[in-house]
Amino acid sequence: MNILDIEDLSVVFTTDTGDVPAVGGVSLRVRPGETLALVGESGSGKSTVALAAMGLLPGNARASGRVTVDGTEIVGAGEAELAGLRGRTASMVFQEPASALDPLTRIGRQIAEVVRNHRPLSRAEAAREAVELLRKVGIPEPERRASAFPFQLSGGQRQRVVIAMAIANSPSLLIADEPTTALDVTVQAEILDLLRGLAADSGTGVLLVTHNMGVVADFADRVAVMLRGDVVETGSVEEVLLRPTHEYTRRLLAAVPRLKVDGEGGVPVGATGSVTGAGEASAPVAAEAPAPGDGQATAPVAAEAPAPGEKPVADDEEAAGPPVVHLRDVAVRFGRGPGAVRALDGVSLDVRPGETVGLVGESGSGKSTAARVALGLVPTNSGSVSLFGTDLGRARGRARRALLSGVGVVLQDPVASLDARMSVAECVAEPLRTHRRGMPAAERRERVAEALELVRLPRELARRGPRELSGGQRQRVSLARALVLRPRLLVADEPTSALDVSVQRTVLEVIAELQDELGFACLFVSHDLAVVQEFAQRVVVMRAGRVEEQGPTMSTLLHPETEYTRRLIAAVPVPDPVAQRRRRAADRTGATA
Amino acid sequence: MTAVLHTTVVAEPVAGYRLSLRRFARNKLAVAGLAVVVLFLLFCFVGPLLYSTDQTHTDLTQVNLAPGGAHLLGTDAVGHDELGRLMYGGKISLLVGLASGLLATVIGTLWGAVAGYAGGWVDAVMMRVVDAGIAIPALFILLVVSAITSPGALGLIVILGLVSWLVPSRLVRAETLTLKNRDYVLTLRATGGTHGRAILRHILPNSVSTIVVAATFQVADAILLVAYVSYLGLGVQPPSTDWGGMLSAGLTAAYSGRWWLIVPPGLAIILVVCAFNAIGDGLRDAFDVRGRG
Amino acid sequence: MDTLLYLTRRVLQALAVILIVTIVVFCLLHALPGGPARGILGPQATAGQIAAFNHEQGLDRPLPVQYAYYLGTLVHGDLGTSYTLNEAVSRLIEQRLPKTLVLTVLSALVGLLLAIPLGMWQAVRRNKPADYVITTLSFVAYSTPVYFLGLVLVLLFTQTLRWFPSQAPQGDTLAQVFADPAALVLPVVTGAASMIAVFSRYMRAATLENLSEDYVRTARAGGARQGAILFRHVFRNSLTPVVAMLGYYVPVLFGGALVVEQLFNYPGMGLLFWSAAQSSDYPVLLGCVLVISVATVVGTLLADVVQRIVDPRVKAGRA
Amino acid sequence: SGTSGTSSASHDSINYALPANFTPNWILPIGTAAHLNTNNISIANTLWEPLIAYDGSTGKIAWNKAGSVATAADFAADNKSVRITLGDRHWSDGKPITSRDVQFWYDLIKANKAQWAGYNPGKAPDNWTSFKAEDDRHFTLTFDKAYNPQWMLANELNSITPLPQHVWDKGGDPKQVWTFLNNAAKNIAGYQKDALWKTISGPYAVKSFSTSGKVVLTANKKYDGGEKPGIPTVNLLPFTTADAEKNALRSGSVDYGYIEATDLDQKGSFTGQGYTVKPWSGWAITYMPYNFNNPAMGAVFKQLYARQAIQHSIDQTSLAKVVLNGTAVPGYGPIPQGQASDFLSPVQKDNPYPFSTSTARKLLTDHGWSEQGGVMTCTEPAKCGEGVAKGTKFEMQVLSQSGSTVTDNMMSAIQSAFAKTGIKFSIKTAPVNSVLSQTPQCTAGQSICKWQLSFFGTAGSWYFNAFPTGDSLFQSKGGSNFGNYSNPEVDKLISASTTSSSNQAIQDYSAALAKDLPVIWLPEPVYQISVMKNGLGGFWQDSLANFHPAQWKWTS
Ligand SMILES: Nc1ncnc2c1ncn2[C@@H]1O[C@H](COP(=O)(O)OP(=O)(O)OP(=O)(O)O)[C@@H](O)[C@H]1O
Ligand SMILES: Nc1ncnc2c1ncn2[C@@H]1O[C@H](COP(=O)(O)OP(=O)(O)OP(=O)(O)O)[C@@H](O)[C@H]1O
Ligand SMILES: [Mg+2]
Ligand SMILES: [Mg+2]
Repeated sequence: MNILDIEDLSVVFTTDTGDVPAVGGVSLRVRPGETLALVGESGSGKSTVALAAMGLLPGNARASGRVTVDGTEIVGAGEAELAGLRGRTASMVFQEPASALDPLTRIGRQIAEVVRNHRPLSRAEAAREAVELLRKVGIPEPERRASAFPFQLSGGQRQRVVIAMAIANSPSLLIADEPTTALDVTVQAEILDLLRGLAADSGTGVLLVTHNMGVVADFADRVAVMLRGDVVETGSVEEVLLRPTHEYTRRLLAAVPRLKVDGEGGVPVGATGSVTGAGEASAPVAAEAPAPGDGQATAPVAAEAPAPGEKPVADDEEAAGPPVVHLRDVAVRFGRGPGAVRALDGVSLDVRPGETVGLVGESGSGKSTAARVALGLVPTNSGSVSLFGTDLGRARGRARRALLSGVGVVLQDPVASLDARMSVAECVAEPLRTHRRGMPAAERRERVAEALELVRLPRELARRGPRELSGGQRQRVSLARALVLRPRLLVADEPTSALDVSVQRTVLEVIAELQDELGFACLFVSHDLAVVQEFAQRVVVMRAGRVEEQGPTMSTLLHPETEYTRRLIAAVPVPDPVAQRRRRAADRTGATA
Repeated sequence: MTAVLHTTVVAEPVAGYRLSLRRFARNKLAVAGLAVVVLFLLFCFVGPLLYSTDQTHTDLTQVNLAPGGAHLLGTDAVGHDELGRLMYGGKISLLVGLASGLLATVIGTLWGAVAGYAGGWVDAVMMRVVDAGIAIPALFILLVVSAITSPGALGLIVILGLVSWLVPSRLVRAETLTLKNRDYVLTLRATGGTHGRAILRHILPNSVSTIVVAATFQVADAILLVAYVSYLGLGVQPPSTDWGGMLSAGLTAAYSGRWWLIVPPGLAIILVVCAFNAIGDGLRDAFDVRGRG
Repeated sequence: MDTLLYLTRRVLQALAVILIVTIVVFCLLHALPGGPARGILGPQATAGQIAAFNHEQGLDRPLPVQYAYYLGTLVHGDLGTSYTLNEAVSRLIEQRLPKTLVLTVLSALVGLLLAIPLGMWQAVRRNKPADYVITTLSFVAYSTPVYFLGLVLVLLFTQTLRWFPSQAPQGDTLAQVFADPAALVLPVVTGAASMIAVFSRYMRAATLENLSEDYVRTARAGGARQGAILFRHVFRNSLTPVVAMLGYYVPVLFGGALVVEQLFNYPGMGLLFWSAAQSSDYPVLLGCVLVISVATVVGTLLADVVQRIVDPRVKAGRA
Repeated sequence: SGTSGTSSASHDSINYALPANFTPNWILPIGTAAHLNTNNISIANTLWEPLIAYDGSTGKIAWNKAGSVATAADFAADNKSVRITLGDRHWSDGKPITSRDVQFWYDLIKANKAQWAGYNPGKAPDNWTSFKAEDDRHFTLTFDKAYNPQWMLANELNSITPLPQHVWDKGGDPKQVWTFLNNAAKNIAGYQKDALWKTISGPYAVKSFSTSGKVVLTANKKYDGGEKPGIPTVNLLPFTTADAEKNALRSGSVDYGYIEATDLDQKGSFTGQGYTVKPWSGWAITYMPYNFNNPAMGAVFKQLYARQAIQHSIDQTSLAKVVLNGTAVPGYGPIPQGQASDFLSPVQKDNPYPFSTSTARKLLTDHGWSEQGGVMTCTEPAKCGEGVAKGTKFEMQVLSQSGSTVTDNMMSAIQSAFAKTGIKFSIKTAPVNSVLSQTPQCTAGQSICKWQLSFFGTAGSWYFNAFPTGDSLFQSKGGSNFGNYSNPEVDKLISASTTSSSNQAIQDYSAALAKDLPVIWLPEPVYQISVMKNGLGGFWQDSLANFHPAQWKWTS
């Protein structure tokens, strides 16, 4: 018997702007002990299906069809009946670990509460049980941690707590909705291991929602692919990933970029530029390689297609003139007292004229902070920062503004980077308004149009508001803004994170071309090793606020000197079930050795 | 989100406002509130054209008449027509309420924006001033200031504006604190933009929903405050009056059965203040900002 | 250690605020034209008597000197002597403050005890008739001028129905005040009305916000029932922002107390303040303002501290 | 009997409502002006009987011998001294009341006159040159010149109170004693216990005196004077506001309270509840002083025709009848008209300037004013009078007492009438204390001199002593001559009224000021509208605004 049986499920959301049909006639099954991966483009209805299976759809949703969990009908069931089912027969792990826990209740109590919801245990017994569960999900010192508040845990630990709650009553069905998107590559691997172990040990059926093909390859028995509210393809993981039949699945898989790794140079890389919406901003883990043009390139990128901006690698100090950006022993601390975060700790780095420096490292390692320090946006606790040879800390008022007028900036979050109350044209024109006050309006319009053209955005977009653009378009608008003044330095923090692979390619080419033309220096922040591999001449690897290693891109990424860099590269999963399983096995042995 | 936008890029630039408008229109209380405010504005400002009465001269031969006949709502203790007086007093109440509510919002907004944006010791000092302002009973300031200057309508607007800008300033400061670290402001700063531009072009426009909502509640409070101030005898000077003044003057007749001196101004105050609160409530939902319940 | 540092900083800030208050209040008072003497001594007073009064009270000295002197005595806990009431200001406050505190604290308690469940209930029944009815009622309660509400209550309950006495308890000691609970009903209700209105709105909003938080979904996914979610999780999480508002509500409570004390013949701080203002009794006026400001500052301080205790995130600076 | 309960069921006690917002806070019959207000004096006088009670408690203003320690005051033929005889009276501790006790008072006041509430330069005690005790029961006071005996009795000798010298005179000079006594009186909490306040001569003793203002008096068993207390226990109740008092009255917990003029139409409901409503008229006049030194309008005010035009615009009859609900009487001059007296001149009585805005307009137009945009403007300065510049507008502002609906209404009505004359009259209100503070005597250059008219007479502007002289009010440089009115003729009349022994002098003064208009005369409101439980009687309401609990009786 199936533990989860979804038959012809449809869900419609009522919203201010009208009805949104999110899911239309989906049928799925999960058998005990089996893992079904639900993949598909962003917004295709994966989470909605998962929530419907738990009876947790928000108030504005109307569901029809049949959903049975362990023989109990969910659609239309009463709240009391559902409460009896949830947390016992079926459990769920949510995407966002930061907000999934009650901030004011100690984690031990929250777990114990789930236990006591279904089992007649005393408080003390439930508390002991909670500690056991914490131990089971691998929280160190569970006795002590049980009395921690959620905010005192790291993201990965919080996610473990949520998992502990989910498995507290050994459910027959576990639904995990993108359980690792918010987490680091390395933490992601651990969490997935944990889930896998649980499923294997207790015969729990798992419905795993994810967009990460590497994870699917690694973890799932069967795969269901969703597109705009429909399941377009279902099958075993090998079938679907290696021999996709549906055109969308094929496109999806082709768009997944791969990092060129030493010793794996022969692995074919497929990429097409026409995937709509695959480049969701919240996909920091997937390693995406730039796709050269229209999906026929099969050779390792770095070897055959030289990066557009590539020059003789400037690994020596004698390259042109004094550094444009110069950080010396910079330390940055956020907060005070024991809760303080050492975001940067003795960081030194230089960007020379015309050179592109890639800044990489795991999430939270201080990449963005370093970039902001260079821009004078974050005060330093110690160390010195200079721009174009001038100490930024000393410059004030007019002089400072003049200095900064030579800088173009693209910050990390494309949504937050543009003022939603301005039109695209106004956004792009802003640097002109601040530094070229006398410029006639007509000329300004012309310059704005030029800049938009540079980033391949149609002129008509100029009158729209940022809200009316896609994430990728937004990111290009902020790039246009950064370029409109023809900068001497471009600081770009994840400038392509929201772009789908083909647009990413185009944008990077644009930057490279302009760099050739204008000769500006570039500090390029990315967690995407593949992009950096192609784009930067030098790379700086950061870890926990320190520079772990730096050097010419090719040598550093192909022959990393530190274990950390190696792990960073290794943790990038490959969307091939066979290869991925082999790699993991190798990793295990390597780690235990 | 992004994916949805990919496929359904909205063409209308005002969609955000349309949406808010629609949400507002769905809030029945808010729409009723709006209707009440409009009706009262018409009543007070257009009403006198249709129902003209002498509110400048007293008529000691026509005092305390019950409603009916020539005086639809009767007359007061010095012979003013009560219905006409309700319009006349309403003008002051609404005008002072609206203007001082707006003045408070403007002052509060600028103060809060500057403090929040500047941060550091400037913020600390400015906020301590706000704290002190909150800690000094507004009544004290009202008493003292009205002892120095004679509060006409204009004076009252200024005084009330000056005692009630504190709450909006705190709200706007909080908003500014988050906005000033938005990437678009950071980008502006990192590329040498001026602080004035950051505040005027980015921070204030983006706090507009907070400000509008605060302003609505502020107006409601101001109308109530006008009434309170008049009760304490610090309101507009006789023979000019406002609803609060009418009400508190009428209260002395509470036991004399002259309900027409109490009920109309009392109801007018309650209705209008309710209406502004309901509007604020609707706007808050429509703009989706936090603020008073 | 961290907490100690925090407390020290907050207390220093509070002191700064109070210093600003004294300066503002002092300056404003002395900006009043004419000075208090003629008002105090009455129309019959002679020029000599007025000069004698001004000299005795130090009013003939330069303002900064007076201020310095005032601060000096203040530090010693001496608030001066009333011009008219033949009592030390500190004695007056000592007599009046407890009475007002009884009134305001009771009003606040009654207000909160009603407002919090009401607000939560409204949130649960959001946009149902009950929600609309309570919303409308709370708007009306908020919009009714206190003095009007008080009058209506007095007319209804003391004159028509005669359920309650028209005066608040007249005893001087707190024991005497509490001995007459029936007499406390109307004053407390009058004082609590707008509080109920405001805080039920806050609570409703906070509850709604928390109900849409992810952790509620997590709790439900764990099989928790609606009641458990509301009381174990949402209640506590909604309460913290509401508590934070309380501190700022202190001046409002005092403002309401003034009207209530007038209506119900209950000589507390509000009336002391009011009559001091009417009679230009500067030392009393200063004393009252100071007490109210200190109460406000302490109120906000306490609210912060309570929040720090209730919400561990605040302490870590992450909320 | 409690205070929040109902009024005294038995006739052993009475609940008397003190005026709104007044808290008894002084026990000593001597003290500074800040402490000695009417109500404190009333309480002190029930504890320590005055030497000569010259008041309205007997129905007319006269010497109430029953309530006085003195039995006779014999003026010398030249009116330059008086010989006073004390009754055979005893302190509550049994010691006799003697001339020494009077002299004790005399010495204290002589030595501390500057601080004494009753002091006016040139008047008592300055004009008393010596005190000579003949024996325990007789003494003589000598004056600096001849005085009208009635004036001397009514306005100066009446302030003397024999004090228990044997208890209060703790040694040292009179200044030290004064300080000692005043300091003792600053401890309200001690009023009930302190032995100082136990030795009394009046009909009542303090049973309790709470800091919140409630005073309980209990009959003094040792009292051997003529005014035996009628009710054993007297509760004096403080009220925060008139509204609170009225609520108490309606619920029956007050035996002797008051209502406001606007409440008179509820008279029926009070009589229905077993109350009698009886106005308490005051020995007072009500007016608005002009500021003759005001830089803008002083010159206009100095013109008699202008003052006449203003007075002609005041419709006292309607104001008294309609706005003040018939509780006031029109007042046309410096002598109170609420009760008949020998001081009132026919001129004042007949109102020299009856209400007529047309007469008022004519007065102005005849003197070079013409109406421009609704406001009279001086167009012919030659006719307007000295100091009135061309283009001067007849605009004046009053600073009026706030907090009374009746006063607000009166100001509105006056404003309306002024507008008909062409005078712009704007109103600003402030608490009465602020009004007094902001409308002082001043010279044109002072910033405080911006005030033009002042009104502080919601319950009457000026309460007279028994003899209604205008020495501090209308005499040039008089202490309470706020607007600096000055007229040598009037000055002469005023001094004549205090020195000559005939009433003609004061009648002349009455006529002169009724005509010369030193202030705007306004209707005289009553002191209060009393509401008394039926059965309370046997007394008159003292028009000098004092209350005399000993006279109260339950008659049924
Ligand atoms: N509460 C809601 N109200 C209205 N529309 C909603 C709601 N929740 C989801 N949607 C819409 O329903 C569709 C499906 O959303 P869902 O969250 O299931 O997508 P998803 O496949 O999980 O996407 P992602 O990979 O981005 O998480 C989307 O278009 C989304 O905008
Ligand atoms: N304003 C801030 N206040 C407190 N902590 C901060 C702040 N900004 C960054 N941090 C902390 O500093 C550390 C470095 O953050 P940073 O944003 O530089 O990381 P990153 O390498 O850019 O990560 P990502 O790849 O996720 O963008 C993180 O631990 C982060 O939590
Ligand atoms: Mg999802
Ligand atoms: Mg970053």
